[in-house]
Amino acid sequence: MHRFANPTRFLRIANAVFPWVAASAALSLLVGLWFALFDSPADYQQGETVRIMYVHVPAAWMCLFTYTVMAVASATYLIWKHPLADVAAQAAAPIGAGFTAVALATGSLWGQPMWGTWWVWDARLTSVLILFLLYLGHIALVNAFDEPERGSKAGAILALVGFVNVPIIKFSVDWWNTLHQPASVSRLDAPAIDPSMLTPLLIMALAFKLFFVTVLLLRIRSGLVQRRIRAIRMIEQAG
Amino acid sequence: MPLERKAFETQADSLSATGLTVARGGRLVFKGVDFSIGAGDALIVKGPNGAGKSTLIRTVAGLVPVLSGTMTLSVAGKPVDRPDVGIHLAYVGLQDGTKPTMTAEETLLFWRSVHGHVPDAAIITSALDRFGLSRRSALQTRYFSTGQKRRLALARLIAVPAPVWLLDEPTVGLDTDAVAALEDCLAAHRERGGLTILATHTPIGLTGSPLTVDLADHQPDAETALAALTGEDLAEDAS
Amino acid sequence: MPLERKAFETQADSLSATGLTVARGGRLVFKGVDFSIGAGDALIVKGPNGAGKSTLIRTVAGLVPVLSGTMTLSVAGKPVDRPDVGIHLAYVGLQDGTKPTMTAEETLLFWRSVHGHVPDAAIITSALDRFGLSRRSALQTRYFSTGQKRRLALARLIAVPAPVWLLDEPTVGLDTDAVAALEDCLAAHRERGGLTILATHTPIGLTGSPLTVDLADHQPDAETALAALTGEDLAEDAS
Amino acid sequence: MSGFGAIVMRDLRLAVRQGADAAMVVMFFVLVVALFPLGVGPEPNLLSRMASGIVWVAALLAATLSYDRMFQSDHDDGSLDLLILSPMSLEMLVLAKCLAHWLTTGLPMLLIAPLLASMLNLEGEAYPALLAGMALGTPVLSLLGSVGAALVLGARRAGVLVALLVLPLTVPVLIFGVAAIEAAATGQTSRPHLMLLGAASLASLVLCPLASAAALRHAAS
Amino acid sequence: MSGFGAIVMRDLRLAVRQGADAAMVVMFFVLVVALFPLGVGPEPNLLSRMASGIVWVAALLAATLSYDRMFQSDHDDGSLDLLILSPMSLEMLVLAKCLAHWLTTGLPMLLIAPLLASMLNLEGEAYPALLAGMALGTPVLSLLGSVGAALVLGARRAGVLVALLVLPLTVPVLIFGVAAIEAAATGQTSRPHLMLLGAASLASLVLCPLASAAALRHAAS
Ligand code: HEM
Ligand SMILES: Nc1ncnc2c1ncn2[C@@H]1O[C@H](COP(=O)(O)OP(=O)(O)OP(=O)(O)O)[C@@H](O)[C@H]1O
Ligand SMILES: Nc1ncnc2c1ncn2[C@@H]1O[C@H](COP(=O)(O)OP(=O)(O)OP(=O)(O)O)[C@@H](O)[C@H]1O
Ligand SMILES: [Mg+2]
Ligand SMILES: [Mg+2]
Repeated sequence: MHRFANPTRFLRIANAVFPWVAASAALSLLVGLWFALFDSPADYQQGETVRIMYVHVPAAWMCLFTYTVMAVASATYLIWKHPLADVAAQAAAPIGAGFTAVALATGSLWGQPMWGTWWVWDARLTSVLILFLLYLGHIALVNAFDEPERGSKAGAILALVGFVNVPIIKFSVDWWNTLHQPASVSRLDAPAIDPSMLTPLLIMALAFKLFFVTVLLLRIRSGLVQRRIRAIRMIEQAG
Repeated sequence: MPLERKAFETQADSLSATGLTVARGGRLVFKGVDFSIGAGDALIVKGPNGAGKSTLIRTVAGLVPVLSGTMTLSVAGKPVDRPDVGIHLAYVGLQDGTKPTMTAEETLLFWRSVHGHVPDAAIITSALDRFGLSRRSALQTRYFSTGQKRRLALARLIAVPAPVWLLDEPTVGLDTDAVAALEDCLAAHRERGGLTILATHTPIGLTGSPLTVDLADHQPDAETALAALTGEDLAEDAS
Repeated sequence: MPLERKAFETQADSLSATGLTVARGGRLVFKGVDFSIGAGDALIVKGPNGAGKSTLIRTVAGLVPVLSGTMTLSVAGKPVDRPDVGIHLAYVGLQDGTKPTMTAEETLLFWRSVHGHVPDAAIITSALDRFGLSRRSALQTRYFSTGQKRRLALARLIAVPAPVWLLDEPTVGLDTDAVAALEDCLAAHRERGGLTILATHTPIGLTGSPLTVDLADHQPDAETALAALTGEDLAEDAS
Repeated sequence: MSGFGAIVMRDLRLAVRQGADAAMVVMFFVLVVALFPLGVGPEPNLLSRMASGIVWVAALLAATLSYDRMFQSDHDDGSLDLLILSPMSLEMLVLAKCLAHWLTTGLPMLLIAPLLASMLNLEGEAYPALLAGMALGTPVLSLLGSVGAALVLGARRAGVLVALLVLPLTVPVLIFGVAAIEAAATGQTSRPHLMLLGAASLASLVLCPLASAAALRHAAS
Repeated sequence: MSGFGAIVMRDLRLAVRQGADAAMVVMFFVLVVALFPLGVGPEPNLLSRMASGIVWVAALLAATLSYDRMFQSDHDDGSLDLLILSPMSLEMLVLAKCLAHWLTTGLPMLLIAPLLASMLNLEGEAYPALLAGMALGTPVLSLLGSVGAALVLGARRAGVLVALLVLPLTVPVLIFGVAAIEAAATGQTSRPHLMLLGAASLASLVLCPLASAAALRHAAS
């Protein structure tokens, strides 16, 4: 796996696969959205608002997934010192923050009709909000240092420490009796949810994953270029 | 704990570096620095402002990571592995490491016990004496002038004996008496077979013929700097 | 505003002090210091560590209150009243007053405008040139070494002209080129009829025969110290 | 550029370059608001009753954390000595500092407050009072903060000390700010409370610079 | 005296000499608690419902304000370089620092908490849970704080940044601590919550020193 950790070699591979990933992301997104918006039944109870699910749930899944990716990359960076892992972790953070923001936004949009309020301070919602702040904190920390090296290392350590929050989010709904999960799982697990609703959801989930990979590749690439630029600028400024 | 006892029984035989290259703030500071000193030797680090003297000394201390090159301190015949190097060093940098509300005496006592030495009033007094601080030993250091703080920092060299001394511009802010005192200490230290690395702009009287590195000869040219700072080498470095 | 214009048109004719006595931290530092310098003169403040050099300079600048004694700066024939003295001074102390995230150029520009001077690129460049920082003018000062920061602090003397210079150990941390540059500046300043008070441990080349005060001769003995610190004198001082 | 403008510009530049201070203060503000519901439980009606109080308390605390940066770093790196020696009057200096501080602290909090209030589902008709209250109140926080920040210069552990000095002084702001919102929420007029806030900010605009300047004069040495 | 003891003793001595840090943190703790009744109004029953939450939130905030002093001053005056070079392991160093921090922060808050709770008239049977919760929870605050403090060394605006990093991580402590009190107040058992707190403090006792030490290793340079 170390072969891929070499930036130049990685760039070659990345450039090769990028178009395909991007294309399939776009395609699956289109298909998924079409299903979600037009070719799936409105919920007998929630009505049209159920369609929010097709964005909310994948986004919510991704915000946890992305943080996991970040933690793994950070560990790789700290243990094997692969610069690429560091670039990857830093590239993932803003994307994860984005997904979390979407989960929060769609969630509260959905909450209005479902729970009659935009926001409840139950364990899941709060822990997701904290996840969001962790993302922002990570971004702030990485950029708060003179030494880029320091920022990377500090960010990596924080990512690992903050990972404890992920299981908390995942199981918050089981640990504390919250407004959130009952509404959801019963709806998902119940036989009531037929393929016509599950398929689009899964397609959307796939689309979000592909989208993530696409953006991640882009950001890693620009991250590597940025380092080169910074090096050049520092040299011509300070000689 | 054994670690703590090790500290003051050792006697280093040699400290050497080859092809030392260091970057700070994403910028290459110096490249390809070689030196090798044995028991009783002193190495004077020269160079204009910004050449990298402080950086070099902090690198030797292990406080700044090396980009490439090797460094070996050998004690009692065998090389010391990186994490333990610090134990054999006494570092006096630009910051004095004094606490405004601690007296001169308390400061030295503290550093002794941190280094696992038995608190020994006699040594403390002699150390303070050596730098003309005995009358101020019970005074909190917030009442010390610049030079008096520097003197206290230097008194640490006597209070906490170590085979290798790393001194970064030790004469800064000292009056002539203090400089003389420092020169005596250096002579005695080298008598005992101690090693010394010393960065300075002002001449310091040293017995024998000290070795010198002039960092002006090790400033990086643009290409090397660029190569060293872009991902590839880092990756190779990690492998 | 008039205040701001005053700053750089003035030409001081004399600065004198009689019976200057100062206490810090409830302790008498020096007593009965007299001096008087005219246009083009330089006063060198001597004394061992802790004699009170920095304190004297900060007292002249009005940053440390006097316990007893008088000080008069006369500009264009008439004495300046205390609060306005600062306007005619350029003080370079032990701290450089540089901000890590501001570039050398921005720093000087800022100090110029604070002193009500028009921002003048030419002067800034020449000031940076004078101290060999021109290649670093666009670099944030967090990337500066100790000596480079000192150089920037000294460059302020050129960028923000003032008739009276107060320099506290200006050569600390400077390499030989920088010291030479400083000596040139001092010569030119005195040519122009500027006044200089300068504390130093290392010899500085000064044209003509500078006056000197040796604070070693002004250390307080126990009883004066006591007398000076008991209420009465303070009261007189206040009256 | 006048000395005043120069200082404001420079402080803003520093704030932006030094890892977006403003953003951090806002994030802290958000965090504090987020902590409460966790502490006191999620019942919406309970929260909406406390919303105004929570938002204002959070604002006070967030501002408190940011005071130390007003003069401390200038004091530590020697800039303050030079500013004191500069031709501009200390009062102007303090005003410039306060303006910069408000722009990087009070203003962003003012902008985000409605969002947080809505998360604590505050009654709709209370928002104007919330905004007006913060617009009038946050300057007081910056101005009083400058006094505290100037007073503790050179003291060790300035961070907590300044908090201790300033928090009690800012309590009236908290009370009137909350009262204004409560009044609006319960359909009464919030004008009197807002008037009082306005008076407070005018008074502090006049008095605080004097106090801070005096404190700064002694801070050197 | 061992290096560990030396560092604890020295930090305590500094805390005492430097204007009684401990006292300041406690006073901040009291102030925050005092702000709330002002913010949300004085109804006793409302307050007693919120008492547990308020006390814990105040504890979190007070602790947050005190984190920066754990390593920052040692970093600024160069002591940290020397400590890193000293023969004692960084993990031990961190533990010593955390112990000193807890003794000057967590312990005093633990001691004063009952008084504050009674001012917010918390139910009588909840006090054991409050004390047990704080005894188990405050060490976690110090330990997590050390990680944040070590991470932000050398960072710009470290003060606010450390708050941002640590507060989210300490939220579980808040939740369990409050839950324990609520349970006791409503006559249920608070053991499970206290168990979770105990688990958290054990986990952080093992993990945090490692994380902090790793952060410190990179903090120099
Ligand atoms: C801002 C408010 C909300 C947030 C932050 C939020 C957060 C989350 C998160 C993090 C997940 C992923 C859970 C996992 O992967 O185990 C999730 C899943 C889900 N959410 Fe939400 N949610 C919110 C509001 C809502 C609302 C109002 C509904 C509908 C009543 C809802 C329905 C669901 C469903 C059905 C799932 C998928 C089922 C599952 O994964 O167990 N959410 N939400
Ligand atoms: N902040 C302070 N508070 C109280 N006393 C002080 C303070 N700073 C210095 N002193 C005392 O005043 C005396 C003079 O200090 P000062 O810094 O002026 O000496 P100096 O001549 O500049 O010494 P150096 O050559 O080391 O710079 C010192 O002996 C010190 O004890
Ligand atoms: N904290 C830092 N971050 C990034 N770059 C730095 C940092 N400190 C120094 N540098 C850069 O490294 C170079 C060497 O700095 P260093 O302090 O080692 O020089 P020096 O030889 O000690 O100079 P001086 O004689 O002024 O002490 C400087 O040119 C500077 O640009
Ligand atoms: Mg140096
Ligand atoms: Mg001095």
